[in-house]
Order: sequence, then structure tokens, then C-alpha cells
Amino acid sequence: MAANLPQAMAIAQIRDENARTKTFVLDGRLEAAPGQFVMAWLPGVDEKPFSLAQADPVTLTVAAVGPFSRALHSLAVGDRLWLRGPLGHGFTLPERGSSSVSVSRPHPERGSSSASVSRPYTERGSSSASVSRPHPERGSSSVSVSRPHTERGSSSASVSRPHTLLLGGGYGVAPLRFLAERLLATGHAVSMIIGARSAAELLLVDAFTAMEVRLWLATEDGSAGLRGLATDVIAPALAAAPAETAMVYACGPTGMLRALAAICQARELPVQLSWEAPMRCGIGLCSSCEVGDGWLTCLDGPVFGFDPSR
Amino acid sequence: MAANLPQAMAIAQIRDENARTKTFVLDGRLEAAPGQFVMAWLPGVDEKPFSLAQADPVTLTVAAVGPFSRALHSLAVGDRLWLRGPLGHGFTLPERGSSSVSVSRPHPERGSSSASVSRPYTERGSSSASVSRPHPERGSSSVSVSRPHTERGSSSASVSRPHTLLLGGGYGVAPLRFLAERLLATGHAVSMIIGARSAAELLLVDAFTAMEVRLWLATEDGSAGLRGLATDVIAPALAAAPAETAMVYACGPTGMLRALAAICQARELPVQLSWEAPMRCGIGLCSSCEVGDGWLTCLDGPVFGFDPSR
Amino acid sequence: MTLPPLTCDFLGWQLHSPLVLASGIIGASASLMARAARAGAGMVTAKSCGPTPRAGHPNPVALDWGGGLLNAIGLTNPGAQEEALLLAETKRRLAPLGAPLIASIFAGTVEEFGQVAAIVAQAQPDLIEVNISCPNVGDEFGTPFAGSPESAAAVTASVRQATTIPISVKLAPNVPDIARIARAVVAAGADAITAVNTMPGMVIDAASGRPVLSNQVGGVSGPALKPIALRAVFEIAQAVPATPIIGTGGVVTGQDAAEMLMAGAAVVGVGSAVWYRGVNAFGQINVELAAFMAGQGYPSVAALRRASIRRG
Amino acid sequence: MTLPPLTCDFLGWQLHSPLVLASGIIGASASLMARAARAGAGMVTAKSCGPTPRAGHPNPVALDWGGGLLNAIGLTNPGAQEEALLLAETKRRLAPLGAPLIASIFAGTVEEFGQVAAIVAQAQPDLIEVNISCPNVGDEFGTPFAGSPESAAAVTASVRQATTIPISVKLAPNVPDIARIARAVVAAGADAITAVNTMPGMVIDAASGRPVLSNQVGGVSGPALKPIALRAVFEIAQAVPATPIIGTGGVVTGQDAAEMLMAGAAVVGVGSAVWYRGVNAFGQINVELAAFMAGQGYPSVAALRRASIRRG
Ligand SMILES: Cc1cc2nc3c(=O)[nH]c(=O)nc-3n(C[C@H](O)[C@H](O)[C@H](O)COP(=O)(O)OP(=O)(O)OC[C@H]3O[C@@H](n4cnc5c(N)ncnc54)[C@H](O)[C@@H]3O)c2cc1C
Ligand SMILES: Cc1cc2nc3c(=O)[nH]c(=O)nc-3n(C[C@H](O)[C@H](O)[C@H](O)COP(=O)(O)OP(=O)(O)OC[C@H]3O[C@@H](n4cnc5c(N)ncnc54)[C@H](O)[C@@H]3O)c2cc1C
Ligand SMILES: Cc1cc2nc3c(=O)[nH]c(=O)nc-3n(C[C@H](O)[C@H](O)[C@H](O)COP(=O)(O)O)c2cc1C
Ligand SMILES: Cc1cc2nc3c(=O)[nH]c(=O)nc-3n(C[C@H](O)[C@H](O)[C@H](O)COP(=O)(O)O)c2cc1C
Ligand code: FES
Ligand code: FES
Repeated sequence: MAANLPQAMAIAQIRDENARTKTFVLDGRLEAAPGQFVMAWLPGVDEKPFSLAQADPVTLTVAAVGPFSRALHSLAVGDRLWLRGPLGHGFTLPERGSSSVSVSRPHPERGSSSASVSRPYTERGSSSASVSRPHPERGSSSVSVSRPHTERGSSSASVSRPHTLLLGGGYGVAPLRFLAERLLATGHAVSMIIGARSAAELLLVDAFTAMEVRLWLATEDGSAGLRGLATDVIAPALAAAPAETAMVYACGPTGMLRALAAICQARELPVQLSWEAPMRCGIGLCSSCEVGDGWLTCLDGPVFGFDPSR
Repeated sequence: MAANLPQAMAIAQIRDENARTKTFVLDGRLEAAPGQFVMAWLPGVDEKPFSLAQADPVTLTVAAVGPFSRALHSLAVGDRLWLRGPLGHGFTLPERGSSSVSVSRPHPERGSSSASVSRPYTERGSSSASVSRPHPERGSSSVSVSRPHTERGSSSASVSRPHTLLLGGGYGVAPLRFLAERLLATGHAVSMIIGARSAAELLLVDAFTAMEVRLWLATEDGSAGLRGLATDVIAPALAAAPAETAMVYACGPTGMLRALAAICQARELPVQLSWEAPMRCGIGLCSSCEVGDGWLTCLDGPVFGFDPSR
Repeated sequence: MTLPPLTCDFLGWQLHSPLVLASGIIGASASLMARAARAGAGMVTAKSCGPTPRAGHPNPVALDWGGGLLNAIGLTNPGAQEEALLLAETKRRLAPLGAPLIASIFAGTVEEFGQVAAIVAQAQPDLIEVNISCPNVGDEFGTPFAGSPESAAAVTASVRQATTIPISVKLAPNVPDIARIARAVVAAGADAITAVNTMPGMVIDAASGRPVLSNQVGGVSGPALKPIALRAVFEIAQAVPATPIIGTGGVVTGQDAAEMLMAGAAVVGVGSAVWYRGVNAFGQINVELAAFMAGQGYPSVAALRRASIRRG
Repeated sequence: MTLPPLTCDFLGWQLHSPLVLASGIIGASASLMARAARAGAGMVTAKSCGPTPRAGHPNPVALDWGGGLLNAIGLTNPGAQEEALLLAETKRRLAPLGAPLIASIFAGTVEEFGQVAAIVAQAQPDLIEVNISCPNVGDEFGTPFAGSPESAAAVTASVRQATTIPISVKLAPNVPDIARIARAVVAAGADAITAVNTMPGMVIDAASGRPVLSNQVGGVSGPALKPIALRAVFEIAQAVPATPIIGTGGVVTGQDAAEMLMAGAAVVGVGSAVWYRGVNAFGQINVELAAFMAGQGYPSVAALRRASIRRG
């Protein structure tokens, strides 16, 4: 059985991403998929979940919003923090026939099961989701959008590369960069939408600009990119996509995820949402992260192929 | 940590080797080296150590000498027995510079140790033995010997193949066949001496005859091969060997092993002896298998590079 | 290979599987308990509730230390009144699934145990599990009620008087002689025994020089608990052979479940396996148990139980 | 990296390592105990001896079940008179190695404990460990003496009166409140406490439907015992802070040893590690512990012990 003891890692580098967000690069590595999370422990303070912004070296992007995230922000290079993980199910690639997510909402456990016992981690919950194929895109958008911030990716993108659309809000942009790198490395075309309240709160714009992705920005006050919500850019981004969209990925505030899930359901687009819920054990026992009708965010998620709260 | 739970295996085949010895071929396999042993358990009866006569499929050759071995002899094809193991250190190949045995007697533990932690099994006791190279053979034997039973091996044996000499007494011949196969497969020349009280008690003569080894027989009553003890054939076997002898291996009664160790020490030949002692735990805790000045037959042995009883 | 049925009898109910969701694991919501039953549990146990709401301990509250788990959730619960509503809702959701519902209660005094039992009894759970083995509360010396035959019996009698619903008393592994405790609670009116709760333990992070759990100490569950639980169940089965046991501790595979039945359990509690294998663990263990039974020639759970081990 | 020294004080002796060979592991012969000391143990404990010779149980007596070991050797021993000769010979062989010798005794009654102590005392062991936690013998209810403060104290007082040699009382993990037992034995005259003995357990072979050990039940040691032992040591250290503890259970690596010292142990017992790593385990754990201390900036074992965990 795989131990999940907290591992001490020292902070090797701290980057200010915006006024309230810092990225911590640690001196360790983990074998993990984008979308998986760790429980970060500061002895004597608290332990909370954070998505991996990178796994090698382990990198966390943290927005200071309350006591624990502020405690993390007060750390300096050389200080240690302790990580338990990786935990949960991360994003899966939109491979034909092997996608583990579905646009239609599965029901937790219907008694189907397999008799084989393998390593605990890989076994967890992998059998309950059904597979459905995305539909060709339809309906051109009527939303007025700003031009994509960068279109550099389009020059080398061939129509044969499956297209993926990523939506990030708040710190959620960070794990999507980790995902975007994996998608690009496996031959996918990537469109990325970054949403924020204002230009000052946009995250990782430079990092994405440097990548071969079609980047779209949305700010609520219009100080950068489109004035509006990240979800408002979906239609133009899909319309400008080089091919039909094989998967929509998102990480960010619950409101954004819910709205996105509704849009994708209407458009019959497959989606993977990185969900958030208050976590205690992080390993599927305490029920505190339950969402909707019996979903465990830590064990079944945090990435779901549907809106788990409905 | 590696579990060592008893594993049930069914008897697939039973062969009568001689009047009091049977070979049991089981329906399982183990990853093991020649010279390693298993604790064989019959629920409600007893549990005792047996050398592996083969590891794939697991094969035990058992002489009926007392209550437990007679209980084993009463089993039929399809019956199960339970094996814990493989246990102990087996024979090692006489590779240049990496031999883990010594003609000079090491002293248990001198406090030298390494800081690395790896899998328990491979770590056990491996650091306490010193290495010494065999000397060129010297002194021609004056013992009168019968011609080797078979010399088929000599046709294809080149002088460049390192020569090894194997001595088996009683059931000890069986694990030496397992060893001989490994030696031949790794390019060694093999001379084998089988000793017994009489021709009727010789073990596995046909099996060795069919192999590419120089085979020597010795019986106390002279009913087959040389009249005398297995150790009496050492000198002629060495003299007839195609090259200097890189290692002497033996498995059999303690008396034979002691005599052999003395001969090898006098001739400065490296030796590996598969020792026997009463075992209870089989895993180095209970002290019941202690031999000499603090050697644990189950954990340090059963194969020793010296006479552990001295 | 046709698999034998896993149906079995427990206190007169016909269960479709001998597996029981153990208390404290995903037992804080009706939807999760229903999910466990859908996944294959024959009965489900709610998380233990006490007289008043408790938030539990701060994080960290649980971890996998390699040989098993350690937790100190801190008996998080909404209090008995709220719990009764949750239990009623859960019962409603379990009814179509044919899975009996076990309520679980704890309290700080003998009298309070009876009071909490009376409150949760309003929801008509099928069984009330009396958790006398929680390490946070205890007798005048601070010893959990499970620690002595006298206090264990006193709690049992108090609950017995408060309700006519069958009761199972949940014992702790950290006692010198669990058979004595078992005899005492059966004499005091227990219909069943649940064995065992977690074993007190501590995991220290050497790098920080601190215990990992905020509560410093916690309870060991999972694979490391299995031999401890098997022995406890074996000793209890010899001591009170007529009393059915919910054998709990370290069951992760079908073979583990078979061993628990062989030790003398009537049915098998499953908790930590949810971490190792997901909520689907119940279905997986069911299939493995049935395959084991088929391979060894046990036609039914009752037949397997008849092969249970006698003191010899 | 220069490694810090591992020398440390225990009851006035200056040990060259905090590692102690635990009772019952290769402790039945002078040569093996000397070997453990040469390999790096700072002290060695002989196998427990009782008033009269015992052959122990038939095979199987031990196994590795994956998470740890289980054994029921059955207190094989040559009886106190023979043991005294063995101890004298062992002491002679340990003298040049600078390692104190701990005798270990058990008995069936309170009085017999004193008698056995008086006999082994003739060999002048440096410490007598009083094994009140063997599961084969006990008080009038069959409960091991370690199971109640009263019987534990009575045994301690009996041995205390029989000899002037320092004594350490060895406690069992399967008690509801080990701190109470610790306070009782210290009040009755214990100079030190050894914690813990094995945890009662059982391993069942599902294929045969039988317990593997001939004795059916046995004691769990090794990695699965570590969190249980750490908690016991922690609770004892808080309860009797002036009494040194031989912290024992599941120590296999240098980091395990550091955790045991952090939990409050003065020195660290090592038993099952001999299976996992050979008799060389002592030297290997020493090097790892020193490397850990160097990496974390602990200049000495005393400094590491000062960082031990307080109840918070
Ligand atoms: C699977 C998962 C992954 C997560 N990954 C990350 C991550 O990569 N980076 C990260 O910074 N956080 C992440 N979180 C959130 C994180 O675990 C904490 O909840 C967050 O740091 C707030 O904790 P706190 O103690 O500082 O404040 P709290 O006291 O818990 O919260 C203070 C207030 O801020 C609100 N709040 C919480 N999170 C946010 C937010 N992101 N934006 C705005 N308001 C918020 C709360 O609702 C509350 O009102 C993740 C959570 C989950 C479940
Ligand atoms: C490492 C190791 C490997 C072993 N491998 C094998 C093996 O491959 N095959 C095998 O048959 N046995 C093997 N043995 C011996 C085996 O473990 C038992 O000791 C043997 O089977 C006798 O057990 P028993 O209960 O039948 O008789 P016991 O009651 O133990 O012995 C009866 C009598 O026979 C004597 N005796 C024991 N063994 C022999 C023998 N081989 N020849 C003549 N007399 C003997 C005993 O000294 C005693 O006087 C091995 C022992 C060890 C320690
Ligand atoms: C996270 C967690 C919470 C638990 N909470 C409770 C509880 O509230 N009441 C209770 O009686 N037992 C509780 N237990 C103990 C379990 O019911 C069970 O007895 C124990 O975990 C052993 O079974 P397992 O090894 O299958 O997990 C809890 C166990 C865990 C792991
Ligand atoms: C094979 C074996 C035999 C033991 N015999 C004794 C004994 O005779 N007396 C005793 O006090 N403890 C005995 N013990 C318990 C150990 O001394 C120790 O307390 C326990 O094994 C936990 O330590 P470990 O995990 O390092 O093995 C024995 C343990 C084992 C594994
Ligand atoms: S945090 Fe998900 S169940 Fe505990
Ligand atoms: S059999 Fe070798 S020490 Fe027990």
C-alpha cells in the first residue's frame, strides 16, 4: 500500500503573480497528473488542499484569501512546508474511446465492480464514469469579443490536432498551465481563457503568451481583453478554434464552473471541471467534501466530467 | 515490506527418487536462488525447512526420516502444502571480484554498515563476508578412484570456462541440481560428486547423467562408483577438472560439510556450504538455528562460505 | 464459474451482502450512506453522534502512514436531535435498497448514553451501535468505557433501558482481555458486538519533530489493524458464541472478509477500504469474496461461517 | 558531513548507541548477544526466562504477514538457574564491548517474579527487565499482569524487594490507559519502563481456514506496531517524565529511532528489524540516525531528546 505521509519540501523560489497571488516552487518532485492536489501542512497552523501548478518541481500557486493562505504567503525561500499527496483524480486527456468523463451525469455507484485488486491509488473510483463522444461544434457565437491576445499558436496548428478549450479563474489558471503543457506535448491544440476581475488580477498571462496556445482574456471591468466573464468568451473561442473541440477543461470559482457546465451541456461538449470543497481528511473518509448527491470531491474528484453539485 | 505469508500450493507430481526419498513438484513458482529454502507447513502437523530443488515449478525433494517428512511422504497428488519463503541466502556464482564468500572465516558483525535502506530481503547480512580469490590447484590426489560415471561434459567444455565442483549427500543432491543448472546456464564447467551409503540410496544420478557435467559417484559399500565417502572423490575430481576450480559447493550431512570445509581450507579452495540446523521462526529471531559462535543458519545462511560451526 | 450468493442472516434480517459500512466513514450524509449501499454494502452505519454538536479537530485529521491509516476526526457530529432527522432521511433512502440502517451513538456519561439512544431511536434505525470505545470520553479516570467490564456493562444497560431497538456495543482493541468485556456487555443486554474500533496510535513527522495529527494522537485503522481485529473477533466468538459480531478492522479484499468470517464474525465492517479502493470497494470485495467461496467450495456465507475457527 | 556522536546516558551508564536489542530476539545465547553489541547495539536484552525450563510452542511460531510480524514462540527458556549461567557468560563477553546487559524475567505469580529476579540477580546483570506483558500468564482472571495498575504494581514491588539491581518494567500496548499503569509501576519502584511488548493478534490462512501459528494467537511486532508504540511511549513520557523509557516497537530505520526519541524514549529497543535487515540492522540504524541528526542539526542524542514532543 502506498504511504501518503507528509513530505517536507523547502521553498526554492517565490514569484509574485499578482497583488494577492504567489507561486511557490519547492525543492521536491511528485509523480502526478494535472488537476491532482496535495494537502499542504504547516505544522501547528493548518492543512489545506492545493492543486499542483507543476509536479516537477512541485509548484503551488496560492491566492491569499484567509488565515492559511496568508500564512503561506508569509513564508520565505528556504522555509519548509509539508505535502501529502498527490491526491484525487486529475484531468484526463481527450483520447478517443478512453475518455473517463461524460457530458451526461453519471450516478454514484451502481454496483458494477471488478474483482481484480491492484495498487490502491489507480483503482480508486475509476470504474463509475461512462464515455460519450463530443459533438461537432454548432451555432456561431453572437457575443462581441476582443481579438485573441495572442494567436501565435495558429501558425503551426494543423486542423488534425484535436482542439481543447481551457478556462481558468483565479488561482485555477495555474493548474491549467500544467495541463496545457501536457496537452501540447501530446499533440493537442489548446485555447486558453483567463478570467479575472481586472487586468491587475489576471494570472500567468506571460506564461501562456509564451506557449503555443490561443489565449483569450476576460476582465469584469474590461481593463484587459473582453469585458465580461470567462464564460462569455467561450463562444468566440470555439468559433475561432482550428477544429471541433474534443474537451473543455476548467478550474476556478464554483460559479464559473456551474455556468460552464450548463453551457457545455447545452452545446453537448464534454467537460472536465476541477471542483472545490472544504476538505479535512482528503482521503475519502470524513464526508466533509461531499458535493451534490454523494460525490466526494477528494476521492471521486476534484476533477469531474459533469457538474457534481446538481 | 515483503510479506512472507504461507502460500498454498497443490502437489502436481510425485516422483520416487529412492527407497526413502520422494520429489514433490508443486503447482506454484517462487523467485529464488539455489540454496534458498522454504518453511513447509502442514496445518495441524508441523512446519520445517526444505531446500528448493527447483523454484519454477517449486519442487522439494524429501527424505522420510521422521514424523514430518513421513507426513509429507503420505501426501498424494492434488493435496496441498503451504510454503513460507524463499528464505535465507542461497549459493552465489563464483564471479570474479563479486564473490560474497571467503575461505578464511569471517567474524559475525564488526560494526561495519551502510546507511542505505533498500528492500529488506536483499539487505540481509550481505555485508559481513569478505572476498578472497581461489588459488591454483595444487597437489595431485593419491586416492584411488573409479572413472567418472560420465564425461560427456568434457567434449564441449573449454578451459576458459570457470570450473566448479559440487558435492551432494542425501537429499542435498536435489538443490545442487538446481544450482548446477544455473552454473551451466552462466557458462561454468561443473563437476558433481554424489555420495550415498549404497547404490540404492544414490539420488538423481539419471538427472545429472543427462546434464553436461562430470559426474562422480561414491558409495560407502562400494555398490556404485568409488567405495568411500563423497569427500574421498574430491582429489581425483579436482585433478580431472578442465581448469582451476573457482568454487566448491556442497549440500548434505553436517559431517560431510565439516570434512569438506577442512579439505578446502587446506587446499585454499573457496567453498560454499549449505548448512542444516533445527529451525523454528526461520526469520532470524528465535536463535534456535544458531551454529558456532553466533551464526544464524536461517538468516546468515543456510549457505556459508566457511564452516560456521568452528 | 457461477458465484455463490452472498445473502446472509443478521439478527433476523436477510442481508444481500455481509459487508457493513463502518461508522465514521462517509456516514455523515444520507446520500453517501445510500451510495455505499448501492455500491454493495449489506448494511450501513451512520457516523457516531453525541448529545450536542461537535465540530471536531482542526486539520490534519487523517493520513495514510503506509501500514494503515491514522485519524482523529474528533467525533464531528450535528448532535442527537439533528442526527435523528438525518437518520430518518437515510432510512427512507435505504428502504428501496434493502439495507438496514445502524445508528451510532457516544456520550460522556452512562446516563447520557441512554438519553442519546432515546433521541436517535425516534428515527427508528434498525440497530443502534453503542460506541463506548471513542478515546475522547470516558469514566472518572479518563478511561474509555470500553476499558473495563463494569463501565462497558453500565453503558450497555443504560441504552438497553432507553430503547427496544436492538443494540450492538462497539469494543476497543486496547484492553487486556476483550473476552471479559464481551461477556459483560452481553450479560447487560447487548444483542450484538461490533469489534473493533481503531487502535490508539501516533504518527510523528521526524522532519518537523511533531505529531502529524493536530490532536497529536489518533486511531489506527486499515491493514495494520487486521491481525488485531481478527484476534479480538476470535476471542469474542469463543466467549459469547451466541452473539453475532460485526467484525471490523483492516478488511480491504474479499479474502480479508473471508478471514474475518472464519475468525467468528457474523458480518464484516468495512471502513478504510474506501480510501484504498474508493466507494466501489464494497462491490469489489463482494465479487472477490464470492469468487473465493466458489474456489474453496463454500456454497453460502452460512457455510463459510460454520467453518469458523474453534479454540484448539 | 561529520556525523554527531550517538553516545547517550541511561540510568547513569554512558552508552555508545541508544539502540537496545529487544528481549526475545537472538537473546538466547551469549554469542548472539555479543554479536548484536558488536553490530552496534548500546545495550542488549536477554530472552525472558521464567522459573522453570519451557520448550515453547510447536511450529509455526512466527511469520511476516506483510505489515509486520506475528509470533508465539511460547517463552522458550532454560529456567532461571540455567539462565543465570548464560547471563554471567554473556556479561563476560559484553564487558570489552562496553554494552550493559539486561536480564528479562517472567513468572506466573507475584511472588515467583521476586524469586526469579533473585536467581538471575546472581549473575549481576546491569538491569532486570520485568516482563509483565507476556500473554501466556496472568492474574486470577487470566489477564496479564500488565493489564491493571494494581497487578503491575504488585509485581514491580515484589521484584523491587528481591534485588537491588535497577529494574525496568515492560508494559503491554493492549491496555485502555497505559499512563495509569506507568504511574503505578514507577510508584512501586520501577527505575525505568520498557514500552511496548507485542500487540495481541492473529493471522488466518484463508486457504486452509486455520490460524497460521500453532498457538492460534500471537503478538504483532515490526512496522505495524510503530504508531502504537510511539503513542504508548508519548503517553508514558507525559505521565512519568522523570523515568527513562526503553521505547520499543517497529523501529527499523534511523528515522524510526529518531521518532521514538521524539516521542519521549530515552533509548530505543530494536527487535523485528533483525529480520528485515539482518543483525547488521544495529549498525545501519546507527548510521542513519547519525545522518538524520546531522541533517537536522541535532548535535547529540541528548539534544534530540530535548526536542521531544509535549502534550499540547
Ligand atoms: C481541490 C482544491 C484545490 C485547491 N487549490 C488551490 C490552489 O491551487 N490555490 C489556492 O490558492 N487555493 C486552492 N484551494 C483553496 C484552498 O484550499 C483554501 O481554501 C484557500 O487557500 C483558503 O484558505 P484560507 O484558510 O486561507 O482561507 P479561508 O478562511 O478558508 O477562506 C477565506 C475566505 O475566502 C474565500 N475563498 C476561499 N478560496 C478562495 C479563492 N480562491 N478566491 C476567493 N475567495 C476564496 C472563502 O470562501 C472564505 O470566505 C483549493 C481547494 C481545493 C478543494
Ligand atoms: C536449510 C535446511 C534445508 C533442508 N532441506 C531439506 C530437504 O531439501 N529435504 C529434506 O528431506 N530435508 C531437508 N531438511 C531437513 C528437514 O527440515 C527436516 O529436518 C527433516 O525432514 C526431518 O524432519 P522430521 O520431522 O521428519 O524428523 P525429525 O524427527 O526431525 O528427525 C528424525 C531423525 O532423523 C534425523 N535426520 C534429520 N534429517 C535427516 C536426513 N536428511 N538424513 C538422515 N537423517 C536425518 C534427525 O537427526 C533425527 O534423528 C532441511 C533442513 C534445513 C535446516
Ligand atoms: C476516519 C474515521 C472515522 C471514524 N469514526 C468513527 C466513529 O465516529 N464512530 C465509530 O464507532 N468508529 C469510527 N471509526 C472506526 C471505524 O468504524 C472502524 O471501526 C475502524 O476504522 C476499523 O475498520 P477499518 O480498518 O475497516 O477502517 C472511524 C474510523 C475512521 C478511519
Ligand atoms: C520472536 C519474538 C520473540 C519475543 N520474545 C519476547 C520475550 O521473550 N520477552 C519480551 O519481553 N518480549 C519479547 N518480544 C517482544 C520484543 O521484545 C519487542 O517488545 C517487540 O517485538 C516490539 O519490538 P519490534 O517491533 O522492534 O520487534 C518478542 C518479540 C519477537 C518478535
Ligand atoms: S475530505 Fe473528502 S471525504 Fe474527507
Ligand atoms: S530459526 Fe533461525 S533464528 Fe529462528
